[in-house]
Amino acid sequence: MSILIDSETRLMIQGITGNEGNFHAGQMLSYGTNIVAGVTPGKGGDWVLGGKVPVFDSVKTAVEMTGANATVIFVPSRFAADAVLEAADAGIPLIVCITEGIPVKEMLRVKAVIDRQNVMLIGPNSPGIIAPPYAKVGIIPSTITQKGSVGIVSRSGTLTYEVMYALKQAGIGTSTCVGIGGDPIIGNNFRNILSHFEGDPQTDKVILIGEIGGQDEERAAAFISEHMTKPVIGFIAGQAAPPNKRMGHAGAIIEGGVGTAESKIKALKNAGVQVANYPEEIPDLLPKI
Amino acid sequence: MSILIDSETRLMIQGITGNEGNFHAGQMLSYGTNIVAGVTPGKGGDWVLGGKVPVFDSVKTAVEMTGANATVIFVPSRFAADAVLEAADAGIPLIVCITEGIPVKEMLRVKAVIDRQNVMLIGPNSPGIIAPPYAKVGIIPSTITQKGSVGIVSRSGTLTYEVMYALKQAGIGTSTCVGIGGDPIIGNNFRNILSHFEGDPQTDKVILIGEIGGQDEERAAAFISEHMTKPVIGFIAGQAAPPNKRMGHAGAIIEGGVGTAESKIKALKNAGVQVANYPEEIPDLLPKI
Amino acid sequence: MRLHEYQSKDIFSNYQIPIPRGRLASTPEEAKLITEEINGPVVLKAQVLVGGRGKAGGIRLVKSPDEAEDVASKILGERIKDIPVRRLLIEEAVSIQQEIYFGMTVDREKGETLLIASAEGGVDIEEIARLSPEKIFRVNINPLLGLRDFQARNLATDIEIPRELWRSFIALSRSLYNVYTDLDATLAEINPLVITTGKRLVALDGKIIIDDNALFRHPELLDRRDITIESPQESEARKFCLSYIKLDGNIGCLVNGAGLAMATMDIIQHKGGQPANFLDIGGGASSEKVAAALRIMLTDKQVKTILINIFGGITRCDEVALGIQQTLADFDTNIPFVIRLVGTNEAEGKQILADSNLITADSLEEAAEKAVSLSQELSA
Amino acid sequence: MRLHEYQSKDIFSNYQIPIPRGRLASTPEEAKLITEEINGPVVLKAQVLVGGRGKAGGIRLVKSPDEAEDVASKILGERIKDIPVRRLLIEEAVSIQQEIYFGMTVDREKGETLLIASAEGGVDIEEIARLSPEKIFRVNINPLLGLRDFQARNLATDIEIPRELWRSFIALSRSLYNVYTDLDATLAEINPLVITTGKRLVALDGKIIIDDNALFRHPELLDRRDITIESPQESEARKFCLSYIKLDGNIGCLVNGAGLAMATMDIIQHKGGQPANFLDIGGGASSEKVAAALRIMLTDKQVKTILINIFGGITRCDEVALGIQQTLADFDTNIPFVIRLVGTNEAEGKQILADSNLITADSLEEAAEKAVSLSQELSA
Repeated sequence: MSILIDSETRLMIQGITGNEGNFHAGQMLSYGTNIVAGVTPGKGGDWVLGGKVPVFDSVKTAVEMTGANATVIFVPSRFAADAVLEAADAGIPLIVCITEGIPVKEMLRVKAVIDRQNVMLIGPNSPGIIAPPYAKVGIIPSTITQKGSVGIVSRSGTLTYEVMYALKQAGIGTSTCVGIGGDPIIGNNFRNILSHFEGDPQTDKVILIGEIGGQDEERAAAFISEHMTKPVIGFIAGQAAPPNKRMGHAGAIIEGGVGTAESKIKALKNAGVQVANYPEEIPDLLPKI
Repeated sequence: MSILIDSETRLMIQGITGNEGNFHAGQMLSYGTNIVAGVTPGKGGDWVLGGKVPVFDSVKTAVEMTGANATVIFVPSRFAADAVLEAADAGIPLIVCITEGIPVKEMLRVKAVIDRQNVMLIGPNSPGIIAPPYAKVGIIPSTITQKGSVGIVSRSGTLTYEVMYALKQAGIGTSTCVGIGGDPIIGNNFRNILSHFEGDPQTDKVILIGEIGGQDEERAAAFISEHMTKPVIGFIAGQAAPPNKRMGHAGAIIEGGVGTAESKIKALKNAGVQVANYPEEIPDLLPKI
Repeated sequence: MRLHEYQSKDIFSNYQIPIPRGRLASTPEEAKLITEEINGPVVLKAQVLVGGRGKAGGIRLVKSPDEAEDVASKILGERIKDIPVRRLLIEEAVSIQQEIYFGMTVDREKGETLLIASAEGGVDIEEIARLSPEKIFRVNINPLLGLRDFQARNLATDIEIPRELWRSFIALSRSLYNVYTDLDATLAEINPLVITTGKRLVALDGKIIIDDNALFRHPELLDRRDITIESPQESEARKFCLSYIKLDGNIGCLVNGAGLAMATMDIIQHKGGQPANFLDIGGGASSEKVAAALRIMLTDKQVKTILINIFGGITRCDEVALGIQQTLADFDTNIPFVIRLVGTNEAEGKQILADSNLITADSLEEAAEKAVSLSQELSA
Repeated sequence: MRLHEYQSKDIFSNYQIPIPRGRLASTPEEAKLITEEINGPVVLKAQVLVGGRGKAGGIRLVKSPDEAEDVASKILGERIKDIPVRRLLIEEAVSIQQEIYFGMTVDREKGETLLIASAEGGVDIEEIARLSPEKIFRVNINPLLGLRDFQARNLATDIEIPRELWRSFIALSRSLYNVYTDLDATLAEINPLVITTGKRLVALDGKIIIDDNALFRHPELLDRRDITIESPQESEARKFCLSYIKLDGNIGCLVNGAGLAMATMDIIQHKGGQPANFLDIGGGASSEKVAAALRIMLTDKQVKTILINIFGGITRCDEVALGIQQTLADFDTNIPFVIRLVGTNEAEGKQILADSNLITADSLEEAAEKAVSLSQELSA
């Protein structure tokens, strides 16, 4: 089976009556995702998507009435932190936040709260999750995916699409693709998702798509060498990028030389990970590992 | 053995150079308590109590240098919340806060933090703990105690002394006496301490000394009837007190008729607890349970 | 420390919580003038810190400036539950469509702030809570995170506030929570919070209680403390930081520690007597403080006997004895003192009082029995 | 958004963090005047947002008003690392006993704020951190609880600040933390924080970076944005909310998504070419935005070829195509466009561009190879 989502997922969409939320809700529904509810405060009682999905005023009511067990958030950045907390407070175990532009200070507070609850947050600034052909939660274009046994975890959006497209061209399918989000503070890191893939019978191999900045790829490399039995292919974007505009001396001291493309690639290679030079090289490398 | 403290306890005293801290440190030392360190920021390097106890600038250093595993706090109320957090941050597993007058808002924040750590906080506004003859942590006069098999848990200070004095007059000794503190927000409630007594081989019977306000005695009664095999005697102060100055309607709604002496006595009696009419009745009742 | 309605509303107003237009009047003339300014029906509200003010005639609706002057001249100077009315809040009369209850206080059990709301507010809220608990809605607030908008919105849904007022209700909730935390309150309550016929939310009454332990952070509130209504005994007690509550009995009690003070009152009652007060001298009291406590009791004409119960810990018995000795020297009183001293410096204390004409007791029970029997003899 | 030193110090001063006396000068005459006011040796500091300003001659100690005027006239108008110097901060010279490093930023891994301090501050702090990591002390701050005094005191002990300065250091820590949180900063740094020979703590330099996502909460800071130093390309990019960084190569890149933009640059480099820029048009870009992005690249004289790589998701290929069509109509340019369009409305996009004179590619690899070989031909 896929990880995190499947055909049993009862999905709620926060911000379903907004432009983006509504458009992508339609896409998810066409894909076959089991959308049970939408939430927009003040629009409770409406029905959307051709009368197929009821809208509620609050997550609490939506959960009570529909048994939603996952949510995807499309609300504007000023309200998104509150939306995450509302979902966590209502006991939803999987929260996927697509919204980008949430202030770091807000996310620090949100994370401090939800890390103590039994909640899995993906994102923010994530393209979401797709588990072909069972369910799609987020904005990953469904046309570039097909069912298979390769797990993908990524910090990027379109770069991930590029990789999936290249895989599909080569006839390779995906078990689940998880976009963990491109923001500095995110709910779940590479390691958590890798460990899900490690335990997923459908997944044979894993692709990790990282980029410069932070230390998450380095820590993922340590995790892979200690805990992963399944082969992993890596790709790190940003080798040609100018040195990061560092966060003063403090940023430099925290990173301590870590965070560059070189450092990440080296760490992954040391962990026995094959690292591709560009996205379209991945389908060529995959059969060899 | 006693609960919470014993002769192995390595006690630190925060605020050891203040008047109260210094006086009571001397009392605890005379009692035989193993005092390993004092903390007063800015006085690190001094030695107090006749050169027997070293003073450190921070709890962190004190713990590193002396292996202190319990602390008692005498610092003024404005700094006491910080002192509790400092002790918890340094990993001290038992924190006894004698200080009274800490604002509720501060304590709410402190409690929210330390409840997630592996820390036991007794107080604030507690007379402390005494485990005759092994150790005394706090301000309970040692002259009124003797070793025995009765556990005492109380929200009050001098009222507890009154009970212990009456017991001693009657030749009855104490395993451990724990003052949980008289403030609205305290680290540990009756239930936690009762459960320690239930598991303590030295303790045969338990005395619970409560007072009007809050619901902790009612919840303790429920705990006793569900979990306690050892007999318990109760005393509730405040039967003749004027009705509590309630916290507006909100306070009345929260308490919902609970919180009066009548309610507490009834709850305890329903749980099979003998309830004394006045402190000096307790030694008479004790042999009968 | 409990704030007056007008003080609470001043604060509400600073936090953008809507209140009726109005001002404070100390004289009938002012009441008339304010009513002229408001230019419409007004409500006169006695500013006394007691419950049940409305039912006791302390709230009156009037239609004209002359009527306001007339009614004000009657209420001002009267007493409501023994408290003299010195000030009236004169406010425009608001046309009410619905009365909501909305308050927040400390949830001791959970260690959090609790918001409470009900669609049926007003003076009978406690009755509603008792008879129809399902009409009361609660939200717990993580003290580290504070109130979040979704929580206020959930509450608005629960108590069925019309959608067009959600935004106002959320803003008002945020404001009240800010009042609560900024001022170190242990209670902040709006009852009733009304929806006017013009579809506005207005705080018709307000109650704020400040945590006494946090008052040092709010000197501006200390300045506002209403001391005009205190009795001489209360004022003296406050000056010496004594915890004192006057009661109806005739046995004055002086004790160290609140729990022990209550237990002492309990045993007096158990033995058939009536305590005249609750009085806790706290820990480590000086002889001056003890003397002040005795002065307070000796000036209470109902007191026939005084019971002193001291269990010395931080408090030293000799210091207490000195305070008693001083009082006996200053006052030429016939009131008998029953004294029981135990604990720190007990011997020294007893030595100091050896020559005084006092009744001593070894146990609390004995002390209580003696005090009760003396009080009964003297009242007979 | 990074603030200038003088802006950071203004804020420090509002938060009671001690800074040297001083003011901003835009002309040599002002520099002279300010030096006269200060009446002693002063330091002239060029206000440019680049590192290594001191080593590049942007910080000068002078002894007299005349010297200040003279030096100011030399520095003003010069360029430091290609940034023109338009303003000088003139400050009293402080007599330094010790230079400390003190800063705070986001700890991404722990999801907390991290305070960092070292007894050896100054320009070489990164070198110290690398060679002697034991000299760097760190404290993590729970974002819900905030900085507590004991944490600042522990840091003071760690970096061996003299006891008599602990109180000042704790107050300063609290202030800097408040600056950090109140302003939604992702960095607040004082380097060096000096202990003067007179035993005072003074912030000699200050650096604050504001979270761009939180700028909407700080309109007062947006007003202060320093746009005088932007290139026309940067200014255009900011206007259209394009994420653009100029580089030294000759292949302009227009891509949707930061990760894909970087991957596109990487493959150009991997195939032997050099990207002229990083440019992310973001998600769902309009044709106007695409046209603006192309304008920016076409006005960069180093650009010899443009590679457009679009993977349509939220972004629609037909909208991008319209932007390209418009640009081609507006500009009479010889620069070849290599285009690769995949995803949402790919067919419609290709249709729009069917008649244009463009080089198309099906894969990213093919696009990169074509762009690189064109750029090499054109540079040859």
